[in-house]
Amino acid sequence: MAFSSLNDFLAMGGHGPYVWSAWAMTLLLLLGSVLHARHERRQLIRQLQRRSRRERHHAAQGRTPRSPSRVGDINDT
Amino acid sequence: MWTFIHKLGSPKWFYVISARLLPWFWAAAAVLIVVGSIWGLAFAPADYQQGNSFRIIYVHVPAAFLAQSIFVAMAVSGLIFMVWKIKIADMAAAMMAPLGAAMTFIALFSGAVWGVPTWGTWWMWDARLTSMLILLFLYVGVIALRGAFSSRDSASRAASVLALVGVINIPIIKYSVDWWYTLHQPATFSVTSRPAMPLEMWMPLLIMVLGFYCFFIALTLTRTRSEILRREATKHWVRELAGEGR
Amino acid sequence: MTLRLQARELACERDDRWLFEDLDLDIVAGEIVRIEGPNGSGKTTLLKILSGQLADYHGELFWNEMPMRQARDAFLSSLLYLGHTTGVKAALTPLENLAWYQAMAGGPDSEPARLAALDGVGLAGFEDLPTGQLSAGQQRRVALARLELTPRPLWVLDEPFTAIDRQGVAELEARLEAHARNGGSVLVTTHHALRATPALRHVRLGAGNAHVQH
Amino acid sequence: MPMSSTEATVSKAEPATSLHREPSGGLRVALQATFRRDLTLLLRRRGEVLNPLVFFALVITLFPIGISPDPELLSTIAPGLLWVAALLAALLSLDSLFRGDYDDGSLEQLLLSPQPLAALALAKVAVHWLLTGLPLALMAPVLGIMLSLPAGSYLVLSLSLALGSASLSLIGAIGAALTVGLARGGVLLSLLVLPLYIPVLIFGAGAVQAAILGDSITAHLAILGALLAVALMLAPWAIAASLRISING
Repeated sequence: MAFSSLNDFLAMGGHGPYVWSAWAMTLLLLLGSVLHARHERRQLIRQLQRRSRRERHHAAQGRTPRSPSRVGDINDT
Repeated sequence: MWTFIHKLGSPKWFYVISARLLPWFWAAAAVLIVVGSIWGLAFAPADYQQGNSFRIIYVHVPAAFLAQSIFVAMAVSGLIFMVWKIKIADMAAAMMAPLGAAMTFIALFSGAVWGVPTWGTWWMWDARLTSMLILLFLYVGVIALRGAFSSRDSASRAASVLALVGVINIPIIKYSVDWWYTLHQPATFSVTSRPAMPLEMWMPLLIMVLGFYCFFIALTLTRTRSEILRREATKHWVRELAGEGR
Repeated sequence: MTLRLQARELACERDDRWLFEDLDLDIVAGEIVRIEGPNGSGKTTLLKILSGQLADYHGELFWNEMPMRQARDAFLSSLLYLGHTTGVKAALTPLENLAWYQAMAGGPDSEPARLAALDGVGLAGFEDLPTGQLSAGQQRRVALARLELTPRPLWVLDEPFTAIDRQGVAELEARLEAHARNGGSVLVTTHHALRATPALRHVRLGAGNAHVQH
Repeated sequence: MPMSSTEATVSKAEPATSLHREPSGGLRVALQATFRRDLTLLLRRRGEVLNPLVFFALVITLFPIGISPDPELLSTIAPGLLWVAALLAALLSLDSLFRGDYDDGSLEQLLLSPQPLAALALAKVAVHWLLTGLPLALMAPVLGIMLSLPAGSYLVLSLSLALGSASLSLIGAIGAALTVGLARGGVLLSLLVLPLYIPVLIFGAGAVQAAILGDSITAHLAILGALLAVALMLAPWAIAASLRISING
């Protein structure tokens, strides 16, 4: 242990603001990218589910859904 | 070997395999970064010259390493995409770029903050910081170029070419900036130039560097998987997955 | 004379949308092939693939029984492509424009040939005006003069009748037929209905599949 | 003259086999023709050649006004100012390098030539340098006088600019080729290209600085030459690849 007390640790020998701001910015960006990736993934999966539900619904009504991978169709994403 | 590469290049196969690897990389990243942080912040001895401000290098150096590595990884992915037309490579390249820019920013920010107690100023035209700043511009350029095309295929190719041009230029830029700096300023000591660090000082650094690399791999895999869902939304296997809610 | 352009299971995907799939084509000497289809069915894209500008396709292309990748140089020196845009510089005179095309085609530098070609498309007397001062139809004619100036067996023409008057259309149509009679081939997209001749063939794009009609 | 009569001569004079004529002149003829065509085009629109030069002079005028007319101060920053201003002026003209060809369809024809696209692109870049980089290099000494550039560095200024701007044209052409298909590529172009210009700027301005200090300039010029050699070797391929991408945009 390089510090004798918590106060010592937080003060970082007078360099506290600098050390902590650099670490805080790093932590912020790392956490931010994790949260962003998670949010992105959830949203995509929700979108896909909504779409497959819609298609099942169409199929149940006897309408064939237009396949977006075919020509002359606009991708509805 | 070839069949392996092409199999890896198939989005479905990649999706399945990466799902198995992901937890390990996330776990490794979390453990390494937590251990490295505690060790580096609380247990490593203070530097005899800089005191405790040197603890910034535990985020500065890994971020700077990663910033450069990600650009190289992006260019290699671009090359793989251009030569073998493997779409996964392009998806990964697209997902890496923002993280690379973020890492460059961390390196710049921590370097600038470190400058206050050391040089007494928020910004020094130090060779390393200048190179990092240019790297940030290169990242912004690649991201902006990719966003500027309306056709995604063209965007992917253009970004790949630019990443390759950039990666050839990075060493040239680095050497010329180093040369420029020594010409204008007798070398003062910078964030990372220090003779023989004791083991207790560089072990946490090594752990942090490894942790950052694991973080990069984990995040890129995760986001590439998302990108697969986005780009292959019309494919049958993606729909099946979506139906199961995975 | 050999001239054979084949496409096997040609398919083009642009941004996850299939423009066309499973297209088989076999173009031989003496044919005029008209590509048809509604807007956005990929006519221009198909012409770009068949003229070697787009390498981003699935399937295979053969030029004179050789895979396109190997035959590319021979193919390009047998090809004359006229695109949507004319490829004519407004600031240069028709003569200067043609001089560049002559050099690019590797032909001898011959002013009489250029004058004759311009004469052939009804531009006698306009040779030395900046092309920008000519009408749209006349600018198109400057581009069409290349058909005579740099003889190539395979013509790929994207909407060549655009902006041309009725007289010019008839002349151009006659020129395409003459080219086919002489053993050349023409690949063309147009909204204009071509006169039926034995040489004429239609390829329809659209609805996901290409239909080849003889 | 109506088409029917020429058609008759065509079918007589050109039997089927002659349709299969191989290109005889080859690369040299095509390069010369492209070079001559671009030169004529630019000379006919003289504004495009003059604008970067006027811009160069204007920017150099702004600095004494913005900083100070003090000759001593100006002379210390002159090498850098002249180089940065020349670099920006060269950048200004880049956007039009392939724009005209893209708009009127000549670019497609360039791509479909049996000649290698990289070589043809190089001819176009050569014209760009000849009518942008070289005039800037020749003009720089005049502006150097206005900034009280110390005597003895004028020749080096011109030489380093002439050598360096060739690299700038080559690197810039990659950016121009990448953005030519985009409607508003201008600002993006400078964002892509400026970071890549930095090594040239360092050694170019460094050469002038060294000449003022009385140091040897051979190292600087040699490095500028080496940068140009690398750019000459690699840039044409990158330009060709970029043009192929842009044409499909």
